[in-house]
Amino acid sequence: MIEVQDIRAGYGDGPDILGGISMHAHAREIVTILGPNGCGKSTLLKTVAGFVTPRAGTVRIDGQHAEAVPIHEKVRHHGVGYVPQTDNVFRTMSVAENLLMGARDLDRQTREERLDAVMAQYPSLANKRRRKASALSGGERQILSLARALMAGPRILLLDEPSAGLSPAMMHDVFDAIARIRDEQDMCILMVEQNAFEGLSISDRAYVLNLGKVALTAQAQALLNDPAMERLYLGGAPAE
Amino acid sequence: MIQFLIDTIIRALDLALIAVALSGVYSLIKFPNVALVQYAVVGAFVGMLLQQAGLPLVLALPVSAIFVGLVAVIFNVLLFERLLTEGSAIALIGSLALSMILSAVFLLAFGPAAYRFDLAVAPAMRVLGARITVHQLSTLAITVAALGGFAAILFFTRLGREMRATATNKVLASASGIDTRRVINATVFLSGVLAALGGMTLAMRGSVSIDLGTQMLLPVFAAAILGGLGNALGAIAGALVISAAETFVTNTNFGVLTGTDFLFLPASYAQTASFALLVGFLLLRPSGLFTSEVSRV
Amino acid sequence: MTRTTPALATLLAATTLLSAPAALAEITLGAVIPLSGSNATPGEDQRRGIEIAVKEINAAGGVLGEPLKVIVEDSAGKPQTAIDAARKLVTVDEVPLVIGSYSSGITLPMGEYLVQEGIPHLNPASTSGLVRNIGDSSFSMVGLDNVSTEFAAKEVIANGWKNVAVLAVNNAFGQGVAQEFQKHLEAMGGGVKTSVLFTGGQPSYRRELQQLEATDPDAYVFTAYGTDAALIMQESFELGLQEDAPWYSILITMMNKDTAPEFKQGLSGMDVGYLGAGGEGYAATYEADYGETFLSAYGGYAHDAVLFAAKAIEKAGSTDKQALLTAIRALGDEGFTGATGEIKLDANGQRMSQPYLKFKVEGNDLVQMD
Amino acid sequence: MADPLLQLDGLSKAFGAHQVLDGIAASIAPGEIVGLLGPNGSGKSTLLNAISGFLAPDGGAVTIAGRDITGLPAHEVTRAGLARTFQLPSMPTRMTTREVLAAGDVSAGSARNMLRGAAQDQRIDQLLEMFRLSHVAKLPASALSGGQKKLLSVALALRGAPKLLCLDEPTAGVHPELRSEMITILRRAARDGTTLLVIEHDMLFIRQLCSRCIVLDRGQLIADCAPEELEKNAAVVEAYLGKSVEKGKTAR
Amino acid sequence: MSEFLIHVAAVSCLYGILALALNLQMGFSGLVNFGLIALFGCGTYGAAFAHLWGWPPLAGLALGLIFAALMGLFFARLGARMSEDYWGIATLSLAEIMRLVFTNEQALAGGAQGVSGLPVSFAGLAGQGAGLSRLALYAALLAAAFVLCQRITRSGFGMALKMMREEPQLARALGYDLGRMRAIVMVISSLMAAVAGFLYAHYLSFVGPEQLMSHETFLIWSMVIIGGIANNWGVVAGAFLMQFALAYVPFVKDWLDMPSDFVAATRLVIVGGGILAFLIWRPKGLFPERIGGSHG
Repeated sequence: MIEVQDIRAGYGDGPDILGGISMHAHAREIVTILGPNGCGKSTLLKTVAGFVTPRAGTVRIDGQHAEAVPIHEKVRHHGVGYVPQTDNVFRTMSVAENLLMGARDLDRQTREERLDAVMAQYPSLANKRRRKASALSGGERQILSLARALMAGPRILLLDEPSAGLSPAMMHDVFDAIARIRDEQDMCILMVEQNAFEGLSISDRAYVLNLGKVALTAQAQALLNDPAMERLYLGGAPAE
Repeated sequence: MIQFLIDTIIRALDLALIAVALSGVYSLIKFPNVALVQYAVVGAFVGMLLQQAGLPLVLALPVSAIFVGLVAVIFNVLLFERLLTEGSAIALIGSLALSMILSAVFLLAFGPAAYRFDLAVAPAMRVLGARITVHQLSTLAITVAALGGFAAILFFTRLGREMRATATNKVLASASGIDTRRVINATVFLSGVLAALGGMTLAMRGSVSIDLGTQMLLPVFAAAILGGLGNALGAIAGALVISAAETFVTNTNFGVLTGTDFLFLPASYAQTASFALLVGFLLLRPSGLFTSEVSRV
Repeated sequence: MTRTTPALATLLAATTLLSAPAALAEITLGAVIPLSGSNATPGEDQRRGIEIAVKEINAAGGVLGEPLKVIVEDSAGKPQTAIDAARKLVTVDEVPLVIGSYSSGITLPMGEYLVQEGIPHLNPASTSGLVRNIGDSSFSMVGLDNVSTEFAAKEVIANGWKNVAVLAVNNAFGQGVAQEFQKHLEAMGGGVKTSVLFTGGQPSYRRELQQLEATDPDAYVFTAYGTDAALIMQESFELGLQEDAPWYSILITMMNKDTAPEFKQGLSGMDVGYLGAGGEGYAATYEADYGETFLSAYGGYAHDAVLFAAKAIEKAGSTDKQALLTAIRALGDEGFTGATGEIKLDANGQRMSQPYLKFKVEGNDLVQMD
Repeated sequence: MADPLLQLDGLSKAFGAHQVLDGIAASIAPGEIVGLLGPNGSGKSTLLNAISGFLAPDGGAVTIAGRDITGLPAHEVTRAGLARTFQLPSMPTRMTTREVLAAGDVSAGSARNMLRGAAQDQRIDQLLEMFRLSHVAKLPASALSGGQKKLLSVALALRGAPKLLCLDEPTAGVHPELRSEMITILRRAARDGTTLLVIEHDMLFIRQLCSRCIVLDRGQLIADCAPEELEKNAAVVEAYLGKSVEKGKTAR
Repeated sequence: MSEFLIHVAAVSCLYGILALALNLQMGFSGLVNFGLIALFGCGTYGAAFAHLWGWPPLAGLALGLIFAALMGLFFARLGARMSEDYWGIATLSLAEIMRLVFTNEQALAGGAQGVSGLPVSFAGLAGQGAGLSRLALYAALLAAAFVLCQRITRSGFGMALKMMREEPQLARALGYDLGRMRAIVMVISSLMAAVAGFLYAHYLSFVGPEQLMSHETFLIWSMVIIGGIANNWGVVAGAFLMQFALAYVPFVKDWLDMPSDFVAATRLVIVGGGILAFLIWRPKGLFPERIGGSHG
C-alpha cells in the first residue's frame, strides 16, 4: 500500500537527511523502522506522511503518486492516519473533543458510533471523556492519540515512536493495541521505534536505517533472533 | 465610583475587540500583527463610506466588517505567509511596514481630518449619577455581541474546534486532517471582522482619523499581552485591566498631593500608564497575566 | 556592481531634478504652511489668501516688473518638516523671504532657522508671546497672545464668570494661551480652576472633559483647532457639559467651520479681526474664487504677508537681503494697509495694533457682536 | 577514589506532575570516562541540562571540583570547567566553520577583545586539522553534515580546556569514518586530563571508551557498574528491553 | 555643490551613524529594537537641557551620552527575559513613554513646544563654509563609527555576537554571558545614537518631542533592511539612499503637481514599501551580509 522509491529529503537548505531510501509496506502488516538517533527514521516517516516534501524520488499510496500531497489531504482522502511522537494530543481539549477531531468528515451518526466503539474498546478513555487531555498519563495519551487516528477509519497508520516515554507496562498495552488494530482492521502500519525488541515482537518486517540509507531489511522474527541485535537495539550499525 | 466603572468599561470597549483579534491570530501564527490596528481604521472608514453611499448603518457595519476580513486574508496570503518563513521578528517588521503604507493610503484618501458616522447625538443619560450616552450603550451591545459570537464560534462550532486544535498543536491538527492553512485564514478573517467592528464602534462613539491606528497600537498590545498573547478571551481581561489603570490615572484628582484644589494628570498619560504597566509586566512575567499553560522546556 | 546601479540611478535622477532651474525671470517668495496634519483647514485658508494676493499683484503688473510667484511648502504640522521645507526654499529655490507658519510650535523653530540664515521671515498667524524673541529679521503680521488673551479675559469677567476651567491644545500656542489667559484673568480678580492641555488627533476627549467637569466651573474657556474642536464640542454636548455652564472659545474661527451646528448652540468667543478697513474686496474675491466664506481667520494675514513682502521688495528695489530688511523695517514704521487693516510694526518687528472681534454662534454661522 | 570531580546529590526535577529526575545521586572521579545510559525518556538529557545550568533543578545539589554550581546560569557553569554538547547540534547559518571556531574561545566575548581581530589563525587551523574540518572551514556551519557538526561541537567544547566534558550522543548519526575519528579525539582528550560523561546508545562505543556506566530509568538511577556488567544487570535489562516484565511489577 | 545637496548629505551622515547603531544591535546581535529613536532622543535632549541651563554645548553631549548609556542598559536589562518580539514591543513602549513625558511636561524642556534656538554648529562661517564644515564633521564621525563597527564585528567579540544572534543556546554552553554582551552592545550603540542625536539638535537648532515619533525608528529600520542586515557598508548606503529618496519627494511633488498630502504619504510609502519590498523580494538587502567576512 505504501511504496517509497529512492527518496531524498532534508529540511530547509540543510543537507539530505534521507539519501535515497526505498521501502514498502502492505495491508495487514506492521513494518518497523529502526536505527540510531539521527539516522533519518522520523524524517522518513514524515516524508511518507507528507510533512516533508521529498527532494527526489516517489512516494506512492495505493499506487498513486503522493509525494506532494500534504498530510491533511492524505488523512482525508487517502486513508492515512498519523500519530506523532510527543505532543500527540490536543492538551487543552477534552478527551471526547480530541477524538472528534479525528472524525471531522464523518456524519454525525457514524461519528457517534465510532466514538462509542472507541470508548468501549478503551475503557480508560471512557471514564475520562470530559477530562482535559493534559490531565492524562503518558500511556493514556498514547492510546488517545491512537484512537483519535482510528476515528477516521484509516487503512494506513503511521506511528512515530509509540513507546516513547512509557513505562514497560504501558508500553505493552500500547503495543498490544497496535497489534490488535492490524489484526482486526487489516491495517497497514508503518512504525518508527527505538525500542527494538518490543517493536519487533509485534512487527512483521523491519528496515534498519543508518546515515540516511537502508542498512538492513529483514523479517522481524529473523532480526529478533539475530545475535547482532544486542548491539542493534542500542543503535550500533549492524554492518560491523 | 460608578463613573469610574463606566469609564473603565467604555475604554475597555475601545480595546477589547482589537485586542481579542490580535490575540486570536497570535495563537495560530505566532507573531503580533501590528497592522490589525490599521485594519480597524480601514473598517471605520469603509463603514462611513458605505453609510455615506446610502447604506443603512445596520448594513454598513457588517458589510465593512466582512470587507476588512477579506482584506486581512489577502494580506495574510500575499504577505505574512511569506514573511513568517523568515521568522516572527521579520513578520512583525513587515506588519509595521504594512501599517505605514496603510497610513499613507488613508492620508491620500481621507486627509488628516477626523470623521464621524452620521449619527444623531443626544445628551447623555444619567444612571446612578454617571453619564452614559446612547452610542456608548449601542456600541457596548455590538461589542458584547461580537465577542459573544466569537466565543461561540470558538467553543461550539467545528471551525472553533479546529481553531483551538490548530492553536494547541499544529502538527497534530494537520495529522487529524485539518487544513491548517484554511483554518488560519478563517481565523485571520474573523480577526479582521473583529478589528473592523472595533474601529467602527470607536467611530460611533467619537471620531476616527488616520492617527487612530497609531494611537491604539500600544494600549491594544498592552491589553493583549497582559491577557497572554494567544489567549483570545484573556485579552478581554487584559483590556479591562489596562482601561482601569488608564482611567485611574486620568480620573484621579491629585490636587491633595500638591495642596491645590484640582490637579489632573494630562489625559495622554493614560497611554503612559498602559505602556508602563506593559513594560513592568513584561519584566516580571514575560508570558502575560492569564496564561494557564505550563510551558515545557 | 549591479547592486549599486539602483542607488546611482536614484541619485542621478534626483540631481537632474535639482539642477533644473526656474528659467523664467520671476520674483519668487516662499511660504511654509500646514497643508496636511490637523491644521490643514486654516492652512488651506492661508494658501487661498496667498493665491489671491499673488493674483492681485500680478494683475497689477507684478513686482519690479517681474511676475511674482510664491512657492508653498507643507509643514505637515511638524517642526522638522517645516525646517526642512524652509531649508529647501532658501537653498534650492533661493527665495529672498519666507512666510510662515501657522502654529507657534512650528513658527518658532522655523523662524529661528531663517534668522540664522539671515533670511527675512514674516509670521502670518502665530500669536505666542515667544514669537517676539525669534530674532531681528523676523516680523509678525498678527498681534500676539498677550493682547488677545487680555481681550478674552475681559470678556469672561464681563460675562460674570469668575471661576473658569481652561482647555487648550497641547502645543506652543495652546500653552501660551492658557498661561497668558490665566495671568490676565487673575489680574482681573477671576480664577482658573484647572487648565487641561489636550493632545490633538484623539478619537475621544471624554477624559479631558470629565477632568474639567470635576472642577464645577462657571464657564468653560477653550481654544482648539478644527476637527479636534468639533469632537470636543460634540462630546461636551453629549456629556451634558454644555447644559451646566457656558462655553467660550478663544480664536473661535479656528473651530467654527468644522463643528456641526447642533453642538455649538450658545457658544460665544473672540478672534482676531480678520477684515480691516478695505478688506471687503478681499472677502468678495475669496467668495467668488472658492464659493464659500473664509475657512479661518488667518487667510487674510497670509494674504497681507504677501502684499507686505511685495511692497517691501518694490521699496528695496531688489531682492537683496539687506536692502529688503531695511525696506521691511521702513514699511513697518510707516504702516501698510492690507485686508486685515493697518499693519504697523513695533521695535521688535511685531504688529502693534490688532483688531479683535466678539462673536456668537447662530446656527452654523458666526455672528459678530459689537 | 580521589575527591570526586562531579558530585550529584539528590538531584530532582519535575515538569508539572511528571517527575523527570527523582533524586539522582552519583559522583565521577577525575579522569574517568563515564557512560550515561537509559531508554528514551528516562531523563538523561534532562540530567545533563540540570548539571550544565540549562535547567534549574527543583532540589538537590551539583558540585564540580568542590564548587557548588547548583542553579548557576549555564555560562557560569561552563566557566567553572564544565563543557557540554547537544544531541542535535544546530549551527549558525551565517557564520563559517572557522568563524564558529573563532567564537569558541570564550574570551572573545569579553569587551577587551572587541577591537582585536577574530582569527588567531594558527590555533584555529590546528583545530580544523585535528577535527578533519579544514575542507569545510569556509562553508556556513549549518551546511555541515550531522557528523561534522558533532565534531565541530566537540571541538568547541574542548577549546575551553574543560575539566569535565558532557557529550550528548556524540556518535549518533555520524558516519563510521568520522565516528572512529571521534573516538580517537575523545580518547586523546581523556588522556590529556579531561573527564568525560557521555550519553550514548551505541554499546560498542560504550565498551570501547567507558570505564563505568550509570543507567537511568524513569528519573531514577538504577545501575552504576562497568559496561561488561550491564547485560547481567536485571534492572538494566528490564528497563531497556522490557523482556522480563510482568504486569504489576513496574514501578508507579 | 548645492547647499541643499550638502544638507541632505549631512543628514544622511547622521542617519548613517544611527543605521550603524541599529545594525550593531539588530544585524549582528539579533536585538530587535523598536525604540532606537529614544536613544537618539537622549542625545537631542542632552543638547536641549544644556542649552536651557546655559551650559556649554559639549556638556550637553556628555549629558546625552550618560542618558543614552543608562537607557541602553535598561533596554538590555529588559531584553534579558523576553523573546524578541516582546522585546520589540517593550522598547517601542519605552520610546513612546519618553515621547509622551516630553510632550506633556512643560517644565521639562518646553513640553510640546520643545526647545528652539540651539546654536547651530559652525554657524559663524560664511557662505557654504558652515554647511561644508558640518558635512565634513559628520562624515568624519560617520567614518569613525563605521571603522568602529567594522572592527567590532570582525573581532572575536563580533564572532561572539553572531553566535548569540544565531545559536544563543550554544553560546551559553560555550560560557558566554549573553546578558553582559547584550549590555555592552546596547551601551556602545546607544552612545553612537546619542552622538547622532546631539549633532542633529545642533544642526536643526530645535529639539522637540515630535522628533521621537516611532516612525523615525522605522525609517532607520528601513535603512538597515534595504541596505543589508549585518553589512556595515550596506546600512550606510541604505541611510544615504533613503535620505536622498525622502529629500527629493517634495521636488517630485512640484514636478507632478501633486496635492500636499502627497509628500507625507509618499514618505510613508517609501519607508513602509521599501521595507516590505525588500523583505519579500530581497530579504538580505542590497548588500547582503558577507558570511565569513572576518577572514580571507
